[in-house]
Amino acid sequence: MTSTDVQPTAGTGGLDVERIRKDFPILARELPGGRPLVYLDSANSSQKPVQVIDTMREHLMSHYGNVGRALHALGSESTEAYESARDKIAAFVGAPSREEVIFTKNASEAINLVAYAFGNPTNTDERFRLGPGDEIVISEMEHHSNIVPWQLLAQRTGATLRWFPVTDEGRLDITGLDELVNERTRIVSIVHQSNVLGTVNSVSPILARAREVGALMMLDASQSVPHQAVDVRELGVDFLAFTGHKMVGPSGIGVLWGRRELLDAMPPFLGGGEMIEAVWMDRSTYAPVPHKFEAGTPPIVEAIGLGAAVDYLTSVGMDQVKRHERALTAYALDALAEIPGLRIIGPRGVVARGGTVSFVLDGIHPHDVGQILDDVYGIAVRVGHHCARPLHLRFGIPATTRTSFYLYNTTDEIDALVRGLHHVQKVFG
Amino acid sequence: MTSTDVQPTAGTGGLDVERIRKDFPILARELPGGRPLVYLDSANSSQKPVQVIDTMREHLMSHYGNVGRALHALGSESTEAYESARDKIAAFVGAPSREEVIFTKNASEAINLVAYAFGNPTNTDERFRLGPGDEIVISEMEHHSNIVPWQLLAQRTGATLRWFPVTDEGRLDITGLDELVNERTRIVSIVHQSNVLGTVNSVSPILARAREVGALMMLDASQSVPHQAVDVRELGVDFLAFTGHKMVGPSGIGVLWGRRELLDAMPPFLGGGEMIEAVWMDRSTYAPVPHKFEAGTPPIVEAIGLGAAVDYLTSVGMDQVKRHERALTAYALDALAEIPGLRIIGPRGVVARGGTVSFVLDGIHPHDVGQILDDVYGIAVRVGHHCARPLHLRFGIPATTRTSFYLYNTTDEIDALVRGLHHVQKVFG
Amino acid sequence: MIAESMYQELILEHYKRPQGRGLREPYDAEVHHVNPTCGDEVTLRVKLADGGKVQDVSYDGQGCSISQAAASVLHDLATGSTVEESLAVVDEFTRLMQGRGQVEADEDVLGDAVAFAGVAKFPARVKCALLAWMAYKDAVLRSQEAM
Amino acid sequence: MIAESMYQELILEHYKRPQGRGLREPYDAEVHHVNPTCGDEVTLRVKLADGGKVQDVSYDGQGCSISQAAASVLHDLATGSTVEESLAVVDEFTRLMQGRGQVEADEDVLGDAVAFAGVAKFPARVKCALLAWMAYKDAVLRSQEAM
Ligand SMILES: Cc1ncc(COP(=O)(O)O)c(C=O)c1O
Ligand SMILES: Cc1ncc(COP(=O)(O)O)c(C=O)c1O
Repeated sequence: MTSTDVQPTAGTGGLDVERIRKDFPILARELPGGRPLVYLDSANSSQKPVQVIDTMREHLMSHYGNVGRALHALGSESTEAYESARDKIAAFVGAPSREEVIFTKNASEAINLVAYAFGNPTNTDERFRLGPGDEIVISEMEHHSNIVPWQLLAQRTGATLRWFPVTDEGRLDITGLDELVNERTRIVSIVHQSNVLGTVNSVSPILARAREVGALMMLDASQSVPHQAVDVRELGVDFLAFTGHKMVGPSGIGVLWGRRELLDAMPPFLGGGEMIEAVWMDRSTYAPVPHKFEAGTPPIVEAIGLGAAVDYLTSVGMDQVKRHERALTAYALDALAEIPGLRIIGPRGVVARGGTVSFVLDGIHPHDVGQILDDVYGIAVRVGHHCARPLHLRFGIPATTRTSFYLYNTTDEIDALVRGLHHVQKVFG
Repeated sequence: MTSTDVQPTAGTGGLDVERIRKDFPILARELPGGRPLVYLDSANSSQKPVQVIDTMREHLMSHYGNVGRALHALGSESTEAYESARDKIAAFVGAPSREEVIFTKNASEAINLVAYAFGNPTNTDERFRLGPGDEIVISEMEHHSNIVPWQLLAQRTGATLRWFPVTDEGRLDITGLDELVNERTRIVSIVHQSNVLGTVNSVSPILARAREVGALMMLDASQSVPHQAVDVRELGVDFLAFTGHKMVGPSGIGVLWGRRELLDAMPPFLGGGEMIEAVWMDRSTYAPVPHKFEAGTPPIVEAIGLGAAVDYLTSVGMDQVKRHERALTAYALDALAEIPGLRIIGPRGVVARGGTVSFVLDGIHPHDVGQILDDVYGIAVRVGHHCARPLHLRFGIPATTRTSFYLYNTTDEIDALVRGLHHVQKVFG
Repeated sequence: MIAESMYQELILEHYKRPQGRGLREPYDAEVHHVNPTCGDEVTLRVKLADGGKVQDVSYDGQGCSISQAAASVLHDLATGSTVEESLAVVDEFTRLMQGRGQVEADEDVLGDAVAFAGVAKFPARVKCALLAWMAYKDAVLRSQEAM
Repeated sequence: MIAESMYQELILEHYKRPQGRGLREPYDAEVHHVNPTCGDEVTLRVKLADGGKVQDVSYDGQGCSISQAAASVLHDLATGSTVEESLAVVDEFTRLMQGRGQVEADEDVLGDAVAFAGVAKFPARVKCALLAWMAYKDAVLRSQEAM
């Protein structure tokens, strides 16, 4: 099989995958030893279409200047491109206002930004007060980026970290919701779509309870915004974090969306140029959001690239993307179920789950699975705990093999994976 | 004058500027209205050579994968490129160990990272203890990015912020050194080269005093690393911050260098994927540096681009760059001195100063100067307080016009500036 | 030569020969507005008269040609008109300035202030043009409260 | 087919039929090492004998084929040799593993362990290969302290 043999296949919802694949030059690449590339690791990081790559290149070649600070032609062109990327991203997630879109370097920074707003001794807003006796609620299926910032916060402030357990099927167990989220809870931060299980969590029951007790709610949407239409007004949460590199955008750029009144009430996080209104040696006043949270020279070209990524996804259509991935996921779940000794960790059906499927093979360590798949077939999957070690501890396994799909994947690639897994079993059988 | 008329000129130290300019495609650009571009705003952000742009593009086209986490071919290629960029940057600033080079999103994040290490209640290392009675020392010539993080720290912890004044000539006034840096001082953070005055500060007397009293010392090298050979061992300080976009590298990437033993002793800053060793729901252990401070997916392609930038600068030779800029600065200081009503803010000679010259024109507001220069001649300078408002307050002026030079500038461009300033005086005279 | 479209002759005229500059008595309200990012400042006084008229707008300040000329033009337009008319001009001027160069100016309403149309294309300068005008709106409000 | 160079027949053999696996008595020291990033674990015991000899290396653990095979090969090489010899092998093995595939292996010193040369090209797997070997070094040190 060569990569050009990879064809779009019936049953994937009408996306012209062949045309889409042509936009992603890397997919046609041959790996050392003449292996074709079968890229099934988009939950880790997605590939980038030439439209994104060329937008960035073109900006660097002809329009680059620092943003905000410069009056000259290049500065204006860069500022306009950077701020119009903000408009695009605001529209993409249905933000009521463009000022609510804050550029960070990745989703992790976005979550840390919110965590650092709590328990700051200089803060005067009741909603961000945090100390001993107060509680933070996360879940057992979180990515480390939605665990460690809250652990650090709890350690700094003396607050208590609590979490939702996960069921054997890989769903959030909210049977204890009313006890877990209570009058002491200040913030609930939950993943929207799990990067291991594929589970898409239902937000509304948790949000309703958070509202009841006056807690804020944040969603880690790193794995949902790339794969389905997300509308912050519909979701109704207070904060949303996501990351450029998983949504056909560049590295070095992430987004925090937050409600304007909350962002206004939060203390500054990073201090520096561009986030100020006026500075004296002994005190400063701060710029209105989003700039208050964008200290220093931002990832200018990266934000512009993310704007192009959002244009690309919009032109394909997020509903189309979702439908395509759902078809691939159904196909993969069926095909993997037939491999003897293979156990899927996470929901076995396509309801309320995305195109990320993790599994273990009896008696074969995921590292060996991943390496043989890559070495022999050029199949890129991720192996390990996928930055979700507590979730793996929950299932009593050190690691899983994870395959994840995006708009450019095909059922032929899933077939290649299945063939590869059979070979792995032969080698280590 | 068209941009192709801009020739390297004698007296600029033997750099083949004409060849260098060909590497920077944007310099050949025509602005709207047929204006050539005269880019004299590199202290704000530098332009990028095609070598950097193409390295990034090539990586995105053919080698991109997430770093650290992936075993597969693309993941390995990306990790290797990313980590080899770290090697290059370590070598570029003479870091004793590559693990001391931490990638951030910009210089501002690097400074905030160090500031947040102080006064953290979870920290047990004496050197990073900070509270009421303790003092932080900066200077009046700092960029906001080396002021606001320390103000915020002082506010959070109750420590006192103090600063070196600036002389009328735009030099650091260290006559009060022994009183200012004293037993209560925990950290001294000073700019290496001022982004307004051009002043290059002498580090050793301040460092000697800091050592005497047991304080740590940080240098904001955002404006020095791009323009002269910097060696952290020679400097002898504890921390050094700089930023990619000012040194012919991409946006979205900065660097913190720090002494290994200090970095090891510091508490984590941002929590998330990649900065951990092991995570349980209620606690975590952290990866060794540099990863401890690189939470989440880092600016992968940006770091790789910065590696290419460092290669580019090294191939030209930092001593050559410095000599060229010194010649341009001497030429500019002479030429500007002849303009009636023009007052230079900063050293009038080339000793211990870099290629950044700020000035005021009698009775004409810098905004008007900058706009006419740009609109009529395509000359890009920066106007305003250049993120150094306290310094401008010190000189009793709201703003200055700043011209700044880099390896691709020519004396012809300085001539164009002088002609432009004469025209400005005619318009507003 | 894009500048020609921003630095209209009229703006340069008002900058070099500002109308009504200086702080005068009597006044109903005085305000001080600052644009912290560029340091432009204006102190502005308003004196209202009977019949909803604006008797005097006096001001002092420092800043770029745009901010100084805008204050001068404001003085000319507001002094002697009714509060209501003048606030309509402020609104139209604000709309024009914030239109990113996409908004068609209503010359009948704006009068001389239409000369600033070109400024709207330079987001960084819009604040300069608006400084005195926002101060005026603020001062009128306070004057009315004081009455 | 790069894999062939890493998954040597000898490695697969040791993985499928590990030598000396299981924890045995008597022992002078027991250590437990974990590779937190991938969850690989090994518990390892060392029993030293007179004349600087290694009497037994017994172990149990879980992990990938590389980590398991490396423990098995270690058992074969260390048991019955002198402490000094075995530590020399550990050093050479470590040098090879950390050489990013650029280091020439000394087959005379390494014996069967030379089969792991291909692993050095995969930085992510180097820790797997070294896990049991580092545990062994640690256990020997503790045994000597205990004596
Ligand atoms: C002296 C100095 N320090 C710090 C910075 C901040 O760098 P960055 O904007 O990349 O964070 C700059 C430039 O903006 C600077 O000139
Ligand atoms: C669910 C989830 N949250 C957060 C992150 C962190 O994103 P980043 O690495 O871009 O900070 C990731 C991906 O790494 C993720 O999958």
